[in-house]
Amino acid sequence: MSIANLTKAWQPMSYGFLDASAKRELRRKMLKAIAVPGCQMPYASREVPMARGWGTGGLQVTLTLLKPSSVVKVIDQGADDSVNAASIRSFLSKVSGAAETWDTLAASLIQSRHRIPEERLHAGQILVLQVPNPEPLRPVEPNMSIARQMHADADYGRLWLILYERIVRSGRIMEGAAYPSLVNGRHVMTPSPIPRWDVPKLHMAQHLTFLSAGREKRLYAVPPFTKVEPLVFSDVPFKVEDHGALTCHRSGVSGFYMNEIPQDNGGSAFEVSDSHLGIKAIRQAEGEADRIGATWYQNGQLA
Amino acid sequence: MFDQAKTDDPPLDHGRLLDVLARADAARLMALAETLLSLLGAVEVVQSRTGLVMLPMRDTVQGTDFHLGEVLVAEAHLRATGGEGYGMIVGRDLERAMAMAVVDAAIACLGQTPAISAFLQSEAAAQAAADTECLRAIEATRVDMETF
Amino acid sequence: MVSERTIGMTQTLSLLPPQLMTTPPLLTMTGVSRRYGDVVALQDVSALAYPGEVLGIVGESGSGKSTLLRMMNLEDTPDTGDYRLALPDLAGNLFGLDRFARRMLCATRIGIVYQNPHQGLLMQHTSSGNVAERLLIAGERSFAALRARGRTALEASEFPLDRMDARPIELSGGMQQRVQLAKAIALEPALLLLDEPTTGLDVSVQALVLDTLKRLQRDRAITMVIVSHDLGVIRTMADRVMVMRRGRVVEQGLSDQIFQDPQHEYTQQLVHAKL
Amino acid sequence: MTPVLQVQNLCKHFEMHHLGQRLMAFDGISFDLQAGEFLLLRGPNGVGKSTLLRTLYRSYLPRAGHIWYHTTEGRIDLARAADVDVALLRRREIGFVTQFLIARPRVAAEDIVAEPLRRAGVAAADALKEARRWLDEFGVKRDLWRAYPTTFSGGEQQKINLARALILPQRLLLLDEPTASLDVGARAALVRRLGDLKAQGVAMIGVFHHPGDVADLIDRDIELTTSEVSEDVAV
Amino acid sequence: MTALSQSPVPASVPVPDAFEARTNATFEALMWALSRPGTVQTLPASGMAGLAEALVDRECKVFCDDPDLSHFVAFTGAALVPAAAADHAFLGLDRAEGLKNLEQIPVGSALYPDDGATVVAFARFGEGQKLRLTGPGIETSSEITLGGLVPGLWALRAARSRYPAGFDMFFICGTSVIGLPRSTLIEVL
Amino acid sequence: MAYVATRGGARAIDQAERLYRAELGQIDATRVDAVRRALPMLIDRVMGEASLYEPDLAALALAQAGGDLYEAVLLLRAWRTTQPRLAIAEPVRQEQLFTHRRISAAFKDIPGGQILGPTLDYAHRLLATDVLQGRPYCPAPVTPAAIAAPAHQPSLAAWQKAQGLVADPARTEVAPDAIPDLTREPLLFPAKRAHTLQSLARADTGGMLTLGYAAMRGYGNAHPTVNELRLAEAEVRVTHPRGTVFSAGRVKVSQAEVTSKGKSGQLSLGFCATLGWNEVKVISGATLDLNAAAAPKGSPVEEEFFLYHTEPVEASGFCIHFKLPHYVTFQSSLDALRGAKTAAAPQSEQVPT
Repeated sequence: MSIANLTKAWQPMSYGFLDASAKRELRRKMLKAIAVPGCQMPYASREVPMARGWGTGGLQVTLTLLKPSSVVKVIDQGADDSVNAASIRSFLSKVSGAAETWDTLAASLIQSRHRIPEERLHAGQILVLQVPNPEPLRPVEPNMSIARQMHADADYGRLWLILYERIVRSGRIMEGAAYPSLVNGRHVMTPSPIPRWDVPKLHMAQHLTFLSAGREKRLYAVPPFTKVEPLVFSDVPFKVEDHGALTCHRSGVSGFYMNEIPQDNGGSAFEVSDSHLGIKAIRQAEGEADRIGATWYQNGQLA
Repeated sequence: MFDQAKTDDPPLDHGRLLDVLARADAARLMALAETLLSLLGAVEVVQSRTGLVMLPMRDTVQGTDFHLGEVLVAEAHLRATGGEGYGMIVGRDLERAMAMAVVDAAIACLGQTPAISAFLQSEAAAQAAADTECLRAIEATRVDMETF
Repeated sequence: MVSERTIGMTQTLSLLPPQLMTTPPLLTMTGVSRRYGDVVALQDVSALAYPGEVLGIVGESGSGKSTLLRMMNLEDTPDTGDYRLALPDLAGNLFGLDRFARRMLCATRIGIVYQNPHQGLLMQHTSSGNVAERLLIAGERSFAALRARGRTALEASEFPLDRMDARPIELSGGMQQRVQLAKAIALEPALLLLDEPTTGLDVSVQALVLDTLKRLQRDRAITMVIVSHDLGVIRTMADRVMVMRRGRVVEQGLSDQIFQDPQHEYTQQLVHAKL
Repeated sequence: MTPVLQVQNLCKHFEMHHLGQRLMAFDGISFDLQAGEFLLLRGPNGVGKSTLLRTLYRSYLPRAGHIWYHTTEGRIDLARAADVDVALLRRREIGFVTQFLIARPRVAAEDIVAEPLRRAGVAAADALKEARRWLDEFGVKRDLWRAYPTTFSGGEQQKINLARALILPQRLLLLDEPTASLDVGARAALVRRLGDLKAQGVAMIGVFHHPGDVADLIDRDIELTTSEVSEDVAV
Repeated sequence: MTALSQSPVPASVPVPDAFEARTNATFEALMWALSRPGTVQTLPASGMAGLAEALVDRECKVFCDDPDLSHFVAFTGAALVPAAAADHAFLGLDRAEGLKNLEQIPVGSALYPDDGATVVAFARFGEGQKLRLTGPGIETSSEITLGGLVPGLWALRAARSRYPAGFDMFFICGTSVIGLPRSTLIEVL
Repeated sequence: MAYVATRGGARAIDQAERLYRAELGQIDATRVDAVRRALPMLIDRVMGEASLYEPDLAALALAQAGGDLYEAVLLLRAWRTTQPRLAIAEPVRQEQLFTHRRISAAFKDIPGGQILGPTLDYAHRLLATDVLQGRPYCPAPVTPAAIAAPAHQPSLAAWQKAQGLVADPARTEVAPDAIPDLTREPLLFPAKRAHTLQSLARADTGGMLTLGYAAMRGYGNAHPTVNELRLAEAEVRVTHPRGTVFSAGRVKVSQAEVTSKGKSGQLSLGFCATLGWNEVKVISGATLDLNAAAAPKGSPVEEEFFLYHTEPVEASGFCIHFKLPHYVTFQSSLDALRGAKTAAAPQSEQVPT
């Protein structure tokens, strides 16, 4: 026996990067977030090996959930091969041994920035959305303490007021992404900066969604089968982006959210934003047995 | 070199001896620990790891305690039949921490044997000497205000 | 119930309880006391307001009249005291309600107009939006209805409709008070609280605002409590008057009696100073 | 037959705190008043005739005594009745007619006159029709009906005031020099209206500078004598 | 996908130790239990200790009415506190005393719903009181039966719930766990 | 052959990282050791901002980031997250500091004396160009004094408090476990003093200098005079399982008080301390602390302003996150914008008014 063999080997990194106490804190807050859907739970938000603003909030939730048998998909702007997505995905597999996938149907855990995949998520899947600014009330109340009190009071009159005045001024609601939505009839949340197109996908969904803001140190959740209702007037219906009739010039699919690519001739071409859906479509067209799952939208309409 | 120390000095109290062990010369500490290990019998390692110690400070203006930041330390904790031993040192040298824990355990089980006592005395003296040397250099930078 | 009325320092005359008035008071406040640190803001204050009645509260600044009004609007809770409104589905001491219930009650059943429009209005939002906010809190979700109901309330407050989408910050003080008033009456409240609603306005504008209030009171029979240090305003508006000093009610009575035959030394001073 | 009003040992004085004085207005006044009876208060200026009227109306608080007023629901002592009861009676059955009008800006003459009817629950159109009838009766020119009385002459204001005060039939009318500054036509209209009301059973107590104007209506009179006593009050 | 050979991250595939694997699996069961109230999820080990090691540490205040478990909880570094101060409470809800403790448990506030405690108790699944559940995580409504619980529990829960304030419950039966978050409306049938 | 996406974000980022790291070349223990020995002041700055004291890891972070300070701080902060917190040490007290340098600008002489310690304050800033011509620069050794300086020095502020020159607020004893910790709880305003001082201890040196300098130049309320500045070593006093408190070793700390004449005829003091030796940071920080009390809302010396904006990881992260693609949200806004344009003409028909 010697000092050397009594001493354990130095473990310069925990499994899944986060140390056990960081994971426990996240677990506690994730449970509270599920218990009060849409309510922002403050958490310590540790530093992770990525700069703040690059998905550090989502990363902490994902790292807490990861295990070797996880199958991880990461998208940024809908694309698996987007630089930030590729970077996060490879980090996740490296620190956890989890498998990587681009296929929405195969993933057990999907971390996303700004999109929800077009294929329907199923029960048992977890969607982790990266959130830059979790506070829907910030445009009407920059002071965080007062905004917190407004959530406690369910005082959303001023949020509605903004929508009212948008219609008064512009003739329609101008909110683009991050459309404020009422969760479980009680808390208004920012559904991360996903386009309006994706907001209905959260309503009474099969899957579990976590939303986490690392820099702002808040996380919240939408459990399965939870009401998520965008704030709209009864006589001014919620409108998603006008992409239902567009066709992807690369894969030929239509009726999904598109990226607009400005062309040299002054016009625009469109490509499907959910890149792997496009890949599946091309493979199908080439006669391969790559199955596209059920999608939330069919022929450009919410099914 | 242990024979240089006077063995009739009173034994150090627990806090003081831990201070000395934590600052002791790594090689000499390890050497002592290796010799003590065989005397301890079966040893269970409870903890051998690095981790963080949050360091607070007291503000001199309002007396508020606040956190300066964290210090990386190496920690070792072991149980022997006759008692437990603990080591924690600033830095990430896990073996040094383990050696400290072994010496601490040996003191718990066997008391301050002459070898241990001699080691502690000589290390304490060496540490004091190092501090004195440092403080003499510092004293050299004192501005003498009463020279005009 | 016999209300003790202190007359001067020398005698007391007991008034009988109501005999003919069979409708219970809309507002009943009893034994309200409130201290802020060492300062006694209210000391054992009681007040009644009957349906359709205008209760005036007069007193110099610091007399506790505005604090009392804030209590009526449930913005503050006294150290002791009981507050009830005779409304359907509303039993018990309102001071016992939690924040949430208070907010809903104030949003839907109580309207308030503050002296300072900044306190009652979102200055950067449209005037119609300010009224709409109140309707939104109460659950109105039709844009068309918000417009229509907002317009009705603004019209009733004699606000020029061609300016309904202007922001209060762009409007005159009198117009701002009309927006506050429209917001306060948008949900047809049972109780309208007015805290120095015309103070700081030009005399002519002041008269117009009071006139609007009078008209509203006549047409809608809203119960009102109006606080003012201005005796003229109270005399014009109130059916009954409470005189406050140093957190206590020193005298109360029918408006004409208080002004023509004030009993308490302090009230006499007030009235003489005015006349 | 039960009288409308029974006044017993009514006493009124004013305490003026800033002077440390008590000013006696009247003491020991007692009288009954029957339905349809017209009582004239007489006495020199300053003797307290108006003060008595105002005390009966409860604009002034009596010092002692009783003012029993008989309603269909029983009798009530106006000297001690709750404020809300007094307010209720003033709305329903006790009127007070003075020569002073508290006009409000931006309210048309006809609306001011119609207001008591509106408050009594009469429909707007009917109230307005009745108001115009009375404006006409008192000789207010038609083109003034929609105008704001704040700018009217004293006489015209007085007509508006009378029309308003008398539009709603009351059970008890207190008349405080209503004929002062009225022109001949209006005075005649007033006397006609008072006569009609008396015939309908309205009890009236009046103070008139020229009692001759209403000589035919007077059933009885009370002479008030000077009882001015000032005493120092310990304050 | 290209290997990022130059990135200064350990090249070997990390493997979780037993503790990491166990706490990860425990949490996953708890997460789904709370996400789908009333469904039975499987824990990697029976008993409450697994929940304690997955959830609590020196940053927590724990109430525990079982001395053995208290000893284990103390080892996690959590402070043992009275029920009224606890953020996690391990309770015996098979006896009246448990109900008294539950009466004290913090429910948080509308301002800080996360101050509402997590309550863990043993129960017997598939027997006893029939409950109808509705709310988030449940598509329409579902029914469960929970036995071995003191009468008055559901009335107390209802009385203390003031959504979003409230407490969240896990019931354990062997290695099975059922979650009842405060968002679930419970009708006692 | 299945269709394979060829756009290759993964390949691009891999190659981009290689390109960056190619410039830095091989990193080995020798280089890390050289960085640690050659750049102690930079190491201290990185440790202070990362709020993690471990010179070897700070040197590694600097070597790996090629000296990019924000990257090095992020590396170290992130690595911190992998380590468990074992304990909270006993609070460091000024009178227990093993003091190397201790000066005051407020008085000519102070109890305990002016000890310059290691400093370049009075050195001529001459480049040792000889070194480039092959002649090594060899610093002359210190000539030690005959007697040793006292290891511990009295507190000037304590003397001032005793003299009634400075307010001496009553302090409440807080257990080390209960000291507010902003790495575990959100920063809310008005901030707890413990949060403010911790935030300053971790803050970006450059950012603090900028805002502190703004206050010194005249955008603050008070002109600072250095009351007492110390460079020292502090013992990390931890607790043995049997309850014995002992020192696990020493770490370098800097501490500054600045002063100006305050209200009610007393001196006001500002305070700042950090891990490592970093004088500019603690003097700037103490100046911000001194000025915060009376700062107007929205001014750079207002607490909320300087604490939010000097957090190095949040600030640098947010700055560089704008390089990330945002085309999905941009598309959504574009859609709303176009919709509004087409709706603008027949507005009243589309929307109930």
